[in-house]
Amino acid sequence: MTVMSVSRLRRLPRAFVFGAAILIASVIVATFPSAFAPYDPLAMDYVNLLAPPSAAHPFGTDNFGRDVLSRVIHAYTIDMQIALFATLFPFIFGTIVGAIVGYVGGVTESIFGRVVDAVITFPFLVLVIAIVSVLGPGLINMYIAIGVVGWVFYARIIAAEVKVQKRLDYADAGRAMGYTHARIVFRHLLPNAITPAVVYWMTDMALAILLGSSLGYLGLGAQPPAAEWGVQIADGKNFMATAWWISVFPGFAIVLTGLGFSLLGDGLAEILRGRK
Amino acid sequence: QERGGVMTYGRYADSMFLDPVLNDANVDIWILSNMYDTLLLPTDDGQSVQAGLATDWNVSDDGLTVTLTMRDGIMFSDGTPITTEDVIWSLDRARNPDNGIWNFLLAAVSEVTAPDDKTIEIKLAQPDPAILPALSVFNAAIMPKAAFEAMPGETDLEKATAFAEKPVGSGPFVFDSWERGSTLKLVKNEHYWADGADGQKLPYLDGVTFEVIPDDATRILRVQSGELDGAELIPFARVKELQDDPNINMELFPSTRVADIIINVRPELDGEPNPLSDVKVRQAMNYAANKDAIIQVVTFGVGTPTSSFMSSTTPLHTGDGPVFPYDLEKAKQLMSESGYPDGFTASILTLAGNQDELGIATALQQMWSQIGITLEIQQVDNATRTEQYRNGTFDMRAGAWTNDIADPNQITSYFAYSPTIDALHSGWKSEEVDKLFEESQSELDTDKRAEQYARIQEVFNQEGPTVLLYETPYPVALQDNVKGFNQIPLGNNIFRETYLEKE
Amino acid sequence: MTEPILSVRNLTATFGQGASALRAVNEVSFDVMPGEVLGLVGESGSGKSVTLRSLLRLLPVGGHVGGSVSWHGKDIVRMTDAELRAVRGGQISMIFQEPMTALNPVLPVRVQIEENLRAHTQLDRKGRNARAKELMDLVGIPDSARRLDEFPHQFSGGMRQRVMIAIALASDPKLLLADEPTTALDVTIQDQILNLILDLRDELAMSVVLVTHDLGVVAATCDRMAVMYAGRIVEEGDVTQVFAQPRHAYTRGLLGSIPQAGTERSMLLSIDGTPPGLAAIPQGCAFNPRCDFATDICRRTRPHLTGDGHRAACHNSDAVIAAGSPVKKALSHV
Amino acid sequence: MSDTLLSAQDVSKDFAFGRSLLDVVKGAPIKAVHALNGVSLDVKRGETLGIVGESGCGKSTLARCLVRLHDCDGGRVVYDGTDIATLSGADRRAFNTKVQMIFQDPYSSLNPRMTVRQILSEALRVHNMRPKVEIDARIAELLDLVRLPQDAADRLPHAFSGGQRQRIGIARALAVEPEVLVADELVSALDVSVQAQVVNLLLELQDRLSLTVVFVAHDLRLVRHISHRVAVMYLGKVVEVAPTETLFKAPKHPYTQALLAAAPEVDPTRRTRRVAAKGELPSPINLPSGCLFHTRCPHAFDRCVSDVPQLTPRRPGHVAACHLPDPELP
Amino acid sequence: MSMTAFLGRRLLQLVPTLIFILIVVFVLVRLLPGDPASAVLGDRALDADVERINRELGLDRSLPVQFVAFVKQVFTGNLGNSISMKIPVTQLIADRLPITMLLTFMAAVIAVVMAVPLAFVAALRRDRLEDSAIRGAFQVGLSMPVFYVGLILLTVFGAKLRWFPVGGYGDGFLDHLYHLFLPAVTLALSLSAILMRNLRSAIIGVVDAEYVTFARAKGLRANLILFRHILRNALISTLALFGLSIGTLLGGAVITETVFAVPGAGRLMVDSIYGRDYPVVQGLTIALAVLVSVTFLLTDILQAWLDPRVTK
Ligand SMILES: Nc1ncnc2c1ncn2[C@@H]1O[C@H](COP(=O)(O)OP(=O)(O)OP(=O)(O)O)[C@@H](O)[C@H]1O
Ligand SMILES: Nc1ncnc2c1ncn2[C@@H]1O[C@H](COP(=O)(O)OP(=O)(O)OP(=O)(O)O)[C@@H](O)[C@H]1O
Ligand SMILES: [Mg+2]
Ligand SMILES: [Mg+2]
Ligand code: NI
Repeated sequence: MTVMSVSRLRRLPRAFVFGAAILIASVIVATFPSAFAPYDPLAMDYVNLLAPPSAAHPFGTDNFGRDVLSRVIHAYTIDMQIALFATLFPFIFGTIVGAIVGYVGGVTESIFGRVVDAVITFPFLVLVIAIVSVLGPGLINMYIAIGVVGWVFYARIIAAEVKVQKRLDYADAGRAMGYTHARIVFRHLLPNAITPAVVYWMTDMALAILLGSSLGYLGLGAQPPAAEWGVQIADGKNFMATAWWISVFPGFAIVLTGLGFSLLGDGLAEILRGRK
Repeated sequence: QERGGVMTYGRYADSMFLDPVLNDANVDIWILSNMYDTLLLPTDDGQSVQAGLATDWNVSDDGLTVTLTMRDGIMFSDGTPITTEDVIWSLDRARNPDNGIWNFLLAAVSEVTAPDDKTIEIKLAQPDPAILPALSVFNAAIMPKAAFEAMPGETDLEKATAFAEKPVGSGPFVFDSWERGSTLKLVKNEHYWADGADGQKLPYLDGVTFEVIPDDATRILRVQSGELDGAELIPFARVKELQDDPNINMELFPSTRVADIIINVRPELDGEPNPLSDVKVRQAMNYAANKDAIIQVVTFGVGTPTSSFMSSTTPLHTGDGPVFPYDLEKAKQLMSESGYPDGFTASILTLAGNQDELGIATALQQMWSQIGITLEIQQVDNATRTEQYRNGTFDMRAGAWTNDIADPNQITSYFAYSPTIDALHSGWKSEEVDKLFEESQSELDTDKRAEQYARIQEVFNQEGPTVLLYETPYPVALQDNVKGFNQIPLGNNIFRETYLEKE
Repeated sequence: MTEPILSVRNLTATFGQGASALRAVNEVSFDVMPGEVLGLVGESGSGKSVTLRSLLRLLPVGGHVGGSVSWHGKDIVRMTDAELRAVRGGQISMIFQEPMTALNPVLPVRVQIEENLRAHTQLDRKGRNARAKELMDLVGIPDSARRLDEFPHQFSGGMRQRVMIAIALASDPKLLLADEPTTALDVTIQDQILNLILDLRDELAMSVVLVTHDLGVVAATCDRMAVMYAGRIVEEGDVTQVFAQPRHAYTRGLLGSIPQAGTERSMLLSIDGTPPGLAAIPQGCAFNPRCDFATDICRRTRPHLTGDGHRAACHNSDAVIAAGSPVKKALSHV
Repeated sequence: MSDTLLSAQDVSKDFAFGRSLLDVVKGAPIKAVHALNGVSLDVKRGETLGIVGESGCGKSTLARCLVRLHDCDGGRVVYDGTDIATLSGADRRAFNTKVQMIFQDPYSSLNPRMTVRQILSEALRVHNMRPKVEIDARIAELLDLVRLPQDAADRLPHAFSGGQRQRIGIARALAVEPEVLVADELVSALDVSVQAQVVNLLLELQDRLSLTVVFVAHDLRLVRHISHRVAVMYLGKVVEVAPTETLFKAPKHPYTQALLAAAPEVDPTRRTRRVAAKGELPSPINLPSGCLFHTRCPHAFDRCVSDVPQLTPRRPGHVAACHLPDPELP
Repeated sequence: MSMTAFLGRRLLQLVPTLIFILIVVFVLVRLLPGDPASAVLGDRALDADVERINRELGLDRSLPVQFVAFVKQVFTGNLGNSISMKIPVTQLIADRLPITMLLTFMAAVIAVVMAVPLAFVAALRRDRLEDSAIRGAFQVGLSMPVFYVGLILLTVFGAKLRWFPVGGYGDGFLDHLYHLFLPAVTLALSLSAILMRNLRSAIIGVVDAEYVTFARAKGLRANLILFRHILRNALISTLALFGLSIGTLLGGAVITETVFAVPGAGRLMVDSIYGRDYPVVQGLTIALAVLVSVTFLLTDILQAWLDPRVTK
C-alpha cells in the first residue's frame, strides 16, 4: 500500500474502516473456510456429543458431535452468500425499475405506488414463508422469495432519488444536448441516485442474514447438513441450558457480521454525505 | 387421594374440532376421551379393553354379534340420561362412510339395535377380531342425540360444528371454555359414573386447563417456572435435564409410537429406474443405519430399536432386538450384490422445523454415504409432504406412527396391506401379506391370528419399504405433586384419576 | 462623538480542533454606532456570516469563538448561558437570508413569534397575542390576525422575510443583525424590505449590521461598510468614501466588477482567479495572487488595517487610490 | 443583422397540478400554474437578447421552451423557418446542436460523477462532432476556449469553483458548435468578481464564434451590460421590448419603470427611500384579469382591469403592452 | 388541499391495493403444493376421503369460479369457514387479530420509547462514547434472531427472575399487557434499532438547520429548542419509516407469537398456510391488509399534523 493510500485510509470514517475490515475478513473466511476450520464441519463423533469448549474443540461440539467452531467457520460461506445473493437481485432489479419509474413518473408512478402499498401491506415474513412454501425450501428458492418482495424497497428508494436528480439541471442539460432517455437515466441520473440504495443495501445484507436464520429456524432456509448460523442457533435452542455453546457462538458470528455491514453502511453514508 | 384443584397442562398445538367422528388429528384425538365416553375403554397398557359405559360385553361364537349391557344410571354431563337410542344413533353416525375418516374402524358393523333398554346388540356383516377395541376408540363415543340434533344447521357437519363449540358428552370432564390457540378449559363432570380405587367419585380434579405453547423450549420453561403442572412432547434432548430436576417428574409413558423411514419402492420414479426398488439396496440401507447412534443422537438414549414395524406395545407384536443390527460390512456386501454397487443419489423428505426427523436424516446422510448413497435432505411442510407421499412421487420420507386402536390391524393395513394406501404409498406389495391380512381380519382364533401376524411381520420386516429405526415413549414432564396422570400407548391423555398432591 | 453600542475586538472563529482547525474569521475588529447601518460585504466564503453569528455565539457544533464582543459593558464571548439568552433575541436580534429555512416549517407563525415574546417579555397570553398582531402590522403584513395562524410555507418569499423581521423585532432589540436578508428576494421586494428595515431603524432607534455581497445594497442602505476577504476585514469606512475612493485593491476590484451604465458590452474590470479556501490562505496579504497592484512585500508580510475613519489593510493603498474608483469613472461617464 | 433566427410566437405553457381521483370524482376544475401566457419574441441572428423579470415570471420556462426542454401548450417556437415541435429523430438532434442551453446552477448542472473529459467527449461522440481520434484534441481546444487549464480535463466537477464550472457548462454547450446559446441566469449564482470573468468570457466568445445569445437574468445591470435588446417579462407575458439604451433610458411600461427604480444604484450619493412598487407578484395560478400588472400599477384605471393590452410600437424597435401611451415616470 | 380531501384520496388509493392483494393471495395459496384435505387429514387419510372432502369444500371447481364465489363472499362480509377448525373465519379473526394488534401496538410504543431518547443522546453526543455505546447496543439487538432473543428474555425475566410470566396471554386487559410485555420487547428490538438510526441521523440533520440557529438566536431555552424545534422536525421522516415498518412488525409477530405462546393472528396465519386452510389465509390477509392500511393512514394523519406541508 502506498503512502498516499494509507493517508487516505486514515481520512475515511472510522465506522467505514472497521466495517470494511470485519467484512473483508469475513469474505476471506467465507472463501477459504477449510483453511481456518480445524475439523470437517460434517464429521460426526458419536462419543463426543455435546462436549463443552475445550482445547480440542474451542467452541465445543454439537449433538452430533460435530465441531461447532468448524461449523461456524463453514457457515460463513453460506451466510455471506445469503447476504449477497438474497439482496443482489432485488438491488439490480429494483434499481432498474426504480430508475424508470422515477424518471417517467405519471401513471407509471401511481401504479408502482399501489404495488409498493400492496407489498408493504403484506407482512414480509409471512409472504416469504408462503412463497418458499410454494417453491419448496432451499437457498435458491429463499433468494427468489426474498427477491420477489425485496426489490420493491430498492425501487422505492431509487425512484424517489431519481425524481430528485431529475429536477437538477444536469438532467436537463443532457436533454438539451439531445441525449436519449436511456442514456440520461442510466448514464447520468442513476450513478447519482444510487447511493442511498447502496447504503440501504448494506443494511439489507445484514437483514438478509437474519431473515435467512429465521427461515432456517422454520426449516425453510439452508438445508442440512450445511452449516448456517440460523440453523445452528435453531439446532442449539434445545440445549440452551445444557450446551449453550451450540447456539451462542453462531450468534456471535451473526452479530459480528451484522455489525460489519451496518458500520460499512454508516461509514459509506458518511463518506457520500461528506462529498456532497 | 386428594380432591380438587385444576391442573394446567401444556400442549404443543391446539385442538381443532372437538367432534369424535369428524375430527382429523391427534390434537383432538388425544384429549377427546376426557369429554366423551365410549362403551368400552382401552386398558392402561393399551393392549385390551375394560368396562366403560357398558359393564358387560360378549361376542357371539360366530363372531357376528356383539352384545353389550349398559351401565345403570349413567347420564350425560348435562344430566340427561344416556339411552340406548343415543348409543344406536352415535354408533350409526360413527360408521356412516360419509362421515369423517374413521368410519372404517366400524366397517364390519351392519346394524346396531337395542333389544331392551339395557342391552345393545351390534350385528356384524363378517366376523371382526378388532371389534371390541374398535368400540373403545374415540369415534365410537356416545353422544346425546337430542342435543346434537337440536343444533342449528342442515347437514351433519353444520350441526357438528355447532355442537363442538360447546360439546356435551359423558366423560370425566366437561367442556367449559375455549380460547382458540391459547386455552381450553375442562371442568369436572358431576355426573360421571366411575369411582376411584379409593372408592371416591372420579374425577378428583375440579378441572383441567390445556394451554397451547407451540415452542418446546417455552413449554419446558413454563413447567420449570411452575406455571404448568405438566407438559407433553418434551424434546428428547431435554429429557435428561428434566430427569435431573428435583422438582420435576419426567415421565416416559410407553407408547405405540415407531419412527422409520418410508421408502418408495416403485420400479420407476420420474421415468428413471428406481434403485430403492431393489430389496438388497433396502437391506443394505437398513444394515448401514446405526440405530444405536441414531437413538443416541436423536432421542438421547430415550428410544429403543424397533424389533418389528409395529411397536412392542401393539398386540400380536413379535420379535426382539433390532431387525437389522448395525453391520456396515454386510451393508457394503449387500450393496455390491445389488444392482447399484456404485451407489446412487436419493432424497428424503423431512418435516420443516422438526428436529427429530432432521436429526435422523442428518445422521443417515452420513451413515449411508459410507455405502455410496448420497442423501439429499428436503425439508418441506406437512401439506407438501403429504401431497408427494400420496402421489407416490417421493424417494424417501421420515415417518412416525401411533396406533389409534389396541389392535395390530390398523398399522398393518396402512403399512403392509397394499389395497389401503399402497403400503405407505410406497408401491410395495406382497401377495402373501395381503392374503394373510385379509384372512386375519375375520380370524377369531387368537393363536391363528397371532401366527398370521407373525408371518406378516417377518415378511414386511425383511423386505418391506421401510428402514426400521426406533420406538419411543411419550415424554411428559409433570410437577412432582401430579399423581395418577396417564398417557396410554395410544396417546390418549387420561386425567380421570389424576390429582394434585398437597404438601 | 458617541460611544459605540457594540464593540468587537480581535474576533476569531475556528472550526475543528488542533492541526486541522480552520480559522473562518481572523482577528476582526469593528464598532457599531447607535442608530447606524453597518454593511459587511465580501465574496462568498469570506467569513461574513460566521462573523455575524460569532457575535451571538451562534456557531454550529465544532465552532469556537475567540476575542471579545462588548455589549453594554459586558463581553458576550464570556457570558454565561443565561445572560446570553437574555441578549439573544432580546437586545440583539438576528435575521437570515433564506426565510424558508430559517422559519420552522412545522410551526404556525404565531408560535414562532410568541415564543420570543415569552422568553423576553413579561406579557401575559393576551398581551402576547396583541403584540404579535401589532408586530405583523408593523412589518406590513395585511390581514395579520388570520395570517398569524398560518404556516411559513403559506407565505410568499417577501412575506416570509417580513415575518422573520417581525419575530426579530418582538422584544425591541437595540441591534439587528441581518445576514443577507434580501439576497433571495426579487428587486422590487428587496427594495420594499430594505426600506422597511431602514424605516424600523428610524422608528425604533436601533442599529443594524447588514451582511450582503451586493454593493448596490450597501450603496443604497448603509452608513458605513466593512469589506471582508478570507476571514479578515480589509477595508472599512464611510460608504460614500469607500465608493468614491477605495483604498484596497480588492475593494476596487469588487466595484469594478459591477456593470455600470454606459459601458455596455465592454469588458468588465474583473478580478482574476477565485477566493482562496480557508485551508490554503496565501502568505502575506491574502489577496496578493489575484492583485494587480501586488508587490514583493504583499507576498511576504500581512498588511494591517490602518487609517483613521477610513481604514484599509493594503501595502499599496496609494497606488490603489491613484488608480481611482471605477464607480466614480462610471458615474462621471453618465 | 436583422433576420430572425429563433422566434417564439404566442407561446403559452401551463403546469397542471396532479389531479387525484377524488378531484376527478368531485369534478374539481383543473388547476395549473400559467407559466407563459402568450409570449411573442424574435431573436435576431448575432444579437444578444436579454430577458428580465422577477422570479416566477416565466423566464426559465420560456428559455426551456426555446430549446424544447418543454413542449409549449400553445403557439409555437420557430427556428430557422421550422416549427421545432415538428422535429423528431435526426432533425431533432440537429436542432439540439444548433440551439444550446447553459444553466444557472453551477453545482447541479454538471453530472458530479463524470470528469470534464467524459462530459465533453460524450457530447462530441453522441453527435458525431469529430472522429474518435480527434476528440482529445477538440477537448483541449474547448478548454482553451473557455480559459480552463488543460489538466482540468480529468477532474470531477467538485474540484472546481462555481465560475470554473460555469465555464465547463459553456464548453459543453460549445462542443456541439451551436448557433444560439440560451443562457438562463448564467452568472447569478456567482460572486461578483467571478461574475465579471464569465461575462467577459461570454462577450468574447460571442464575438469570436458569432453566436446568437438569449441572456436570461434578473439582474438589470448585467442585462443592460451585455444585451443589444431587452425584453421585460411579467407573469408569463412580455410587457416591453426595446433596444437596451432606449429601454433603460425611456421605459414605457409602468412595470419596467418600477423594476428600474427598485434596483439599487451603485452610487451611495443617489439614495431614495421611496418604495418603487407596492405589493407582490400575483399568483400565476389565478391570473388577474385585463392587464396583469394592474394590481400593482400606480396608473391603473378601469380599462386595465377589463382589457388585455397588446404590445404596441412606441418607437422604432420598441414595443410595450400598456393602455397608456406614455405613462409618466413616477 | 383540505384534510378531508387528503384522507379521501388515501382511502381511495386503498381500493386497488386491496384488490391486488386479494388476487395475489388467492392465487398464491392455491399455488401451494398439497390440498386442504390432505393437509388436514395428514398421512392416514385414504384417497377417497381426501377427494370427498375437497369436493365438499368446493375445491374441485375451476379457479375463476372459486374466485368469483370468494369475492362475492367478501362483499357480503362473510369470509367462509375454516377448513380445519370448521368455524367462521370472521370469528377467528375477531378472536385473534386484536391480540396481534395489541402486541404490535405495544411493540411500537416500546420501540419508540427506547429509540427516541437514546437517539437524542446519540445524536447530541455524536461520535463520542455515548454515541458508540448506544449504536453498538442497538446493533446487537438488531442482529439477534427473534426466536433467540425471545428465549433469552423468557429464561432470564420469566423463569429465573420471575418478573414476567413465561409466555401465554393471560386473562383481562391488564394481565394481557403484563403477558405481552416481553414479546413486545422482543418484537420491538429491531424496529427500535432502525428507528434509532434513522432518528439519530435526522436529528443530526436538523440540529444545524437554519431554523434551529434562528431559534437559538431568539434566546430560547435549550429544552424548548430540543423538543419544539428539533424533535418535531426530526420525527417527520422517522414517522414515515415507522409507518412503513408496521408490515414488517406484523410479520415478525409470527415468530414472536410462537415463542411466547401468544394466540395471535401471526401464528394463526402461519398455521393456516401450513394447514392449507385457504379461507383463513385469505381472510386473515385481507384483515391484515386493512389493518396495515389503516396504520398507514394514521401515520399519514399524524405526519400531516406534524408537518403542515404534507397536505399540500
Ligand atoms: N460549520 C462549519 N465548519 C467548517 N467550516 C465552516 C463552517 N461554517 C462555515 N465555514 C467556513 O467558514 C468560511 C466562512 O463562511 P461564511 O459562511 O461566513 O461565508 P460568507 O461570507 O457568509 O459567504 P456567503 O456569501 O456564501 O454566505 C467558509 O470558508 C466556510 O467554508
Ligand atoms: N416543472 C414545473 N412544474 C410546475 N410548475 C413549474 C415548473 N417549472 C416552473 N413552474 C412554475 O412556473 C412559473 C414560472 O417559472 P420559471 O421558472 O419560468 O420562472 P423564472 O422567471 O425563471 O423564475 P426565477 O427567476 O425564479 O428562475 C413559476 O410559478 C413556477 O413555479
Ligand atoms: Mg453567508
Ligand atoms: Mg429561472
Ligand atoms: Ni399467566
